[in-house]
Amino acid sequence: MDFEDTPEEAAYRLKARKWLEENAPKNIADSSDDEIFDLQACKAWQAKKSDAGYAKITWPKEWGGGAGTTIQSVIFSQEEARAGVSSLNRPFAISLGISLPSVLANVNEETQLRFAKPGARGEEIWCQLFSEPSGGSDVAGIRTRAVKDGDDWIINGQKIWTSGAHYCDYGIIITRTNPDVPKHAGLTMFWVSMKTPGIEIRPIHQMSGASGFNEVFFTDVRVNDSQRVSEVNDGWAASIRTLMVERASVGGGDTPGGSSMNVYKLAHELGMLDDRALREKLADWYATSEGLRFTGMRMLTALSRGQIPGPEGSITKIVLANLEQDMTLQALELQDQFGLINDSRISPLTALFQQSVLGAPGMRIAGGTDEILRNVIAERVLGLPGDVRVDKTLPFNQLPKGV
Amino acid sequence: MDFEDTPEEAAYRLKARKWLEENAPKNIADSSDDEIFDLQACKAWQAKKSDAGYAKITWPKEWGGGAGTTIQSVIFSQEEARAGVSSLNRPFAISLGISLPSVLANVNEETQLRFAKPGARGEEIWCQLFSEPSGGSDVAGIRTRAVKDGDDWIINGQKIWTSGAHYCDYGIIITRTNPDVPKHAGLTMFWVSMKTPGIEIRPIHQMSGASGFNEVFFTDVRVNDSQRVSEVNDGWAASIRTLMVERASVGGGDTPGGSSMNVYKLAHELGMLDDRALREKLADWYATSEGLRFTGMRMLTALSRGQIPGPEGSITKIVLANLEQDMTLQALELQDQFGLINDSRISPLTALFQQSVLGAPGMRIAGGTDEILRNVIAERVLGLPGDVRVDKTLPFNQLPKGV
Amino acid sequence: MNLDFSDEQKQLKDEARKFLDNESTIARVRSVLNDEKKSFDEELWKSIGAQGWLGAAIPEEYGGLGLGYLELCCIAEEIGRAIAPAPFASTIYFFAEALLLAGSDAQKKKYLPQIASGELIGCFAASEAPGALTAASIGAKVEGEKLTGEKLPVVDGDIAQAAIVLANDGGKPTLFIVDLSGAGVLRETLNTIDPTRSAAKLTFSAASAERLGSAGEGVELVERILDRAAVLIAFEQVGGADRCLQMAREYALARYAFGRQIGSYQAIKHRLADMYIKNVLARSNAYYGAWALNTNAPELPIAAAGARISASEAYWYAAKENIQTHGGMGFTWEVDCHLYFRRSRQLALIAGAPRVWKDRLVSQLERRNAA
Amino acid sequence: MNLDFSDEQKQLKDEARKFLDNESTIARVRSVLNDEKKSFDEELWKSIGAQGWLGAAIPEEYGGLGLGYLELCCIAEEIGRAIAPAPFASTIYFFAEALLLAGSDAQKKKYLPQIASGELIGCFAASEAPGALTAASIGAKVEGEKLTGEKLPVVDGDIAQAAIVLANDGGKPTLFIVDLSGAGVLRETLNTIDPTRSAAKLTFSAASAERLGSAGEGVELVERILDRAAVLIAFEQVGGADRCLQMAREYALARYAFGRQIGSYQAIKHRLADMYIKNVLARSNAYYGAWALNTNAPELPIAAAGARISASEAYWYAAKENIQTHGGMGFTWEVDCHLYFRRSRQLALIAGAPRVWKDRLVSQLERRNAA
Repeated sequence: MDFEDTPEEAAYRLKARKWLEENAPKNIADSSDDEIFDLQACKAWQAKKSDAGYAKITWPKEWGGGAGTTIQSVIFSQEEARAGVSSLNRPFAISLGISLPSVLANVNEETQLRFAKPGARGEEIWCQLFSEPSGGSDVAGIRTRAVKDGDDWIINGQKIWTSGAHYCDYGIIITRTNPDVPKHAGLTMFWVSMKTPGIEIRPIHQMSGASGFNEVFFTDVRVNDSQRVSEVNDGWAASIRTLMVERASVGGGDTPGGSSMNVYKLAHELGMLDDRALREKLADWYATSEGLRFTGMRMLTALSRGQIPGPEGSITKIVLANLEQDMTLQALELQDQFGLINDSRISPLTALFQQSVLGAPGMRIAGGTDEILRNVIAERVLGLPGDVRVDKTLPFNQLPKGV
Repeated sequence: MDFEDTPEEAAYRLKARKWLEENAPKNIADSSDDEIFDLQACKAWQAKKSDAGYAKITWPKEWGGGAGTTIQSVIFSQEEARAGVSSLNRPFAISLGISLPSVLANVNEETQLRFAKPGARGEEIWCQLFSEPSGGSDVAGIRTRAVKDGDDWIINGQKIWTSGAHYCDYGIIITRTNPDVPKHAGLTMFWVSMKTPGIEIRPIHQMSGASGFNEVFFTDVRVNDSQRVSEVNDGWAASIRTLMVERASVGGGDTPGGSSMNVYKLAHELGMLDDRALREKLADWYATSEGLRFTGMRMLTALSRGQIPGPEGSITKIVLANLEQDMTLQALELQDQFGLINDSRISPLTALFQQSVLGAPGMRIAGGTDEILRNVIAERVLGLPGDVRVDKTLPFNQLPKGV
Repeated sequence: MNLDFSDEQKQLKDEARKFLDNESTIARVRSVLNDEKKSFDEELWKSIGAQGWLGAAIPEEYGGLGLGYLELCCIAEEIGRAIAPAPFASTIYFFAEALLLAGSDAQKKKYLPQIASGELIGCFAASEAPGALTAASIGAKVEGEKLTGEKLPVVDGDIAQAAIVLANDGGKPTLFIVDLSGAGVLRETLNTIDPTRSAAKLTFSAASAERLGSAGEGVELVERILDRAAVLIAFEQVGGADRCLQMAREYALARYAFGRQIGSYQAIKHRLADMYIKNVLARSNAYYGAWALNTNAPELPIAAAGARISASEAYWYAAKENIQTHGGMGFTWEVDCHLYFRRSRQLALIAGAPRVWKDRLVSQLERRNAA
Repeated sequence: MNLDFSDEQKQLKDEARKFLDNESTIARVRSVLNDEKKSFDEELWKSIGAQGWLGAAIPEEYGGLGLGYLELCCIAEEIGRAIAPAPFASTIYFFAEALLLAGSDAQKKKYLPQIASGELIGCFAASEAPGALTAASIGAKVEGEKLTGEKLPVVDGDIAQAAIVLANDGGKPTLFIVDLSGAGVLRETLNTIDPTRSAAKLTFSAASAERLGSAGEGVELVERILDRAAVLIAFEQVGGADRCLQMAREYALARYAFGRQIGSYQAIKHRLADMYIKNVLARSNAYYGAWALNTNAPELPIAAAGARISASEAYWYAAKENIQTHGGMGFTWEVDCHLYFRRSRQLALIAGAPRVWKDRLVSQLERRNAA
């Protein structure tokens, strides 16, 4: 056991580091807010990376990728973080992590060649149009309709929780094309230009003040049958692959103790590190954060050995979100009445945790709720039986519906 | 708001206290172990109470009761505790709290008169023969069969978790009389003498060392149709009433802080009360214990006002059991390596908590598991829908079965 | 045994609930949330005053109704359930209670009738920094009846006409009444976690200050005021936590996933059962606090701590799990869950964090056991 | 990145598991549980010795296999999974480690080969009372190479031939090796929470004692031994916790209630998911501990604390919720759940309670941050 690169990895890292030193933009404004970035600067950097084989490293060269391995992709990310340019990747995270891979996995070579390279270069950005207000965790409960009209399909309905819809060029959408069969059987997937007439985008205001998610309304939006990504009424299998990508993560912070050390610093500043009640909690948080970090390293170890990582990564998001909620609660309490103040001029430390305490509830929900993630671990990892399902056999339009 | 008796209650209390001072046995050996008592002394005291109207106070005089109210019954219990004779009630707790009331609620007047008075006087003790190994939380999953044979029924099967079976005279048993219909529809209830040939009792050894529960085996046990307590195949409704009695409780300790004060005393003795980590936990435990105590008082208030107590008492057991598990864990930890030692000569304080740490897992299960109690609160108190049931329509003998 | 409210008190509570359902609507709460310049709902405050609630526990001789604290607890629960955007706690639980505890007859006669009539909003300015209040930690001081120093956060400090201020008088912590409309008072509204309840930083530069109680009695009085306020705030918390459970329950019944009401899944129903459990414990502890407050029992410090610890835990759990039960909509601005989440934090912090109260509770147990 | 065991190490682990499946059967564990006079399974101990495991991390020059600590971690995990009723931890993690850390060459030559060959059972006797070890808290003392005092609880103290004892030497805490078969040693077996692992009270009256390490170095050496033992015990805990999850899973699949496998209910499946989560965190922390132990890294104290905290939490949760998943049968003597529950407490307490380790961890963070 060690934490070293293999000789090949070390050579790759050295090359990447050197390239970054020579090419990476300096003095990127460092915002902790995922929604803040300079889109043009990001696009310029993405194109430059693509030319050098550092954009979407695991893709083939003809797709604008690097023809590399997953571990190389991880190494390059680490080096980007070291060079302080990670935030330039923000607009492409979903596009290149989820949406475009889903499209490319399901279309013919011609369409692949049309979309892959502009996507890898950041010239075209893709969003994901899956969730709906009535669906939530029940992702297959799609009500957005697509109705055939000659060579076209007419889409009507509403999507929600679409990140970055306002700056995206294309989207991958799942629609209901047959409501008379059980719900998983009547879905079809399309790609759609976000400039198509009839698409309206409205940002969602979150309790934390953030508004990176959007509602996207479709009113008589016309797409050609050539934009179909799945077979007619067979979109569910394709979308499942996408969800698996979304819910997995190789995670945990990169620094020892992760964000538990922010609470440590707060307590240090308040002169409260002697408080044994806090010390016990800090130790628990630290050990949990480290457990996630080392779990991530175990996943990387598998990649480095050319193996497929085990299912352990499935614990990351649920642990992180609940840890965050617990820590920020306590961080406010540590400051007593001052914990109220959400004003960085008066109490910079508090304002930091104030934001997190308002953000944590969303973390426990977005990208798979605690409950769904526990189901996934129990069913897919531990092999326990699924819940009794009443929605697998009834036609979709006969299922009971609520709000 | 106050904690005082009404004038009527005060008068009753005074009378009871006086009677106890004059009549209660002195110097009862005080064991904290529910299984330890002197049966003959208990029976003698019970008979004496019955003569004076203090046994089963809410029952009519002709049943050996006191023709009194529930609140009078509570007051007398408090006074018995004050007089140090509560432990003499131990052998009758289930007999008079659950089993016999279930019988009496379902039989004709003649049978009532036959059994009520000897039961109230403690001359005859009743046990409850409901649970089965394959049933568990699914109480209706009864496999013990009763088959009609002329005027008799022949019972074969196994019951479990029967408290006090070895000293009980009678039992109330639920059996399956029709396996070809859905499971709630084929049950019948009988009373049975524990001396009937074919009944064998084996104590269950628990992890805590206790053995108050028993397995009871029935091999061709013959009961007369006159011993039938319910209509044929209609025993479920009667047993539901019994379970409701069992799962409700007016509880919480009688002293401020309940058993959280045991941990307080331990910490005091160890000189660890300054530990803020412990202080925070102690405060939580104390507040929780007090919350239960005051919840009990709110139930008593309703009784005192002649009202039916609300559903709040349903929280008592689940809270107590989990509190106990948490507290005893921490109490062992407080003693570091000494927490290992289960030897009252060397470490009397530890040995106390050692016993509790081994007993707490059973508390979370016996008399309704945490999970069943949460179901009950969610469904009966909050009115949430039940789970999807696959066992309500299929004939019992077609249901899938496991271990 | 009589640990419950009387029928009359329950009726008062029902009426308060109906009144606030109409007057403290979510639209009103949001009008304060969304308007940075609005610190409270003035119309609501006036209508609360018109109900006579402000004088519920103020004796008749000082212009109140003289009903008592049990009635005030009933109103507090409904204020909490309605997350009313009004300076009720600051004015009644803190300002009025300070006067009732330590005021001279003249002081009571001057201020209490103004409070009862709704003319005067009061606030309580003890905090300057996180941590315990001691002579050494208090920077504010009074010399020659002139107050100098900073106080923050002061709940409702930006809208109150008068404040109770803790300051050193010749090095001894002492309470003072300060007219905030007088000279030498600078107010600055603070952003807080709950914009529906305002808070301010107050800076005093030789502001006129009138002593309340004896010199050197300040810290002890603050503790006694906090004990009393903690019980009343616990009722607000119980009301809010109850409302969260009700919201979660309604949503769990109305929302379907995988063809079933989400309330039929154990993950949801067991969580709601846990909410119920915590709410029952909190309510029972609050009732004991109400008794102790109403009878001024020696048990009040323990009862207040138990009520505050239990109610803070219940409201936190109910507020965060109400969001979780609502799923994606739960963390949006447009759905109301976050209003209760914010208020749960505000109420848990304004009278000292639960961690501080846990320590206080054990200290009280030590005192009791030593006695 | 290479935070995992090698293929060879994994193979060793598989073999160890198979071996213990056959040799450390539940029947054997129960034979120790049910026989008050039996402190360990001697036959099992001999067969473990015959495998060479006792010398896994003992250098070849002292009669060991000299494989290393990663191999020992693999074996420890399987010992834990099998809840083996044998003095493996006392002899290897404590006694042998103390010698390797502080022993003279002569001492190593004398004792280590006996350990590796299975001839010698060792134990570790530092504790006398709850609380921190300091010169003032240690009652045992050595004068003229003669030890007097009491030690308890000493795991395996009733069956060991030799003990490492912490005692004051001229007022300075120092470690000593004591031959327990010599004069002046009284042993008394103690009842403990886990009868499958024995413990004793040792009373020394002028027993011969041989100094281990320098005088005054005792407390520091104990800390270093505990760091090393904590990592190895964490692997035992991870193995035990994994076994509990496996048992709960099997029962959840086999048991039906209301016509369905109980594993199809969210109350059960989400609990098992939580077990899995804690077990993964514990395993990952243990791996980091293994690396630090194996490389003798400066991070060892932090890594050991993290591993112990995480593994203790995981095993506690898995052991108690395994019982809960088994329902009524879970808390009977005849079903095996309680064996793991007992062992989870034994392992969490023998090297100092998690609460002590939490403090140690934060102290280490303070040290690191100050540097």
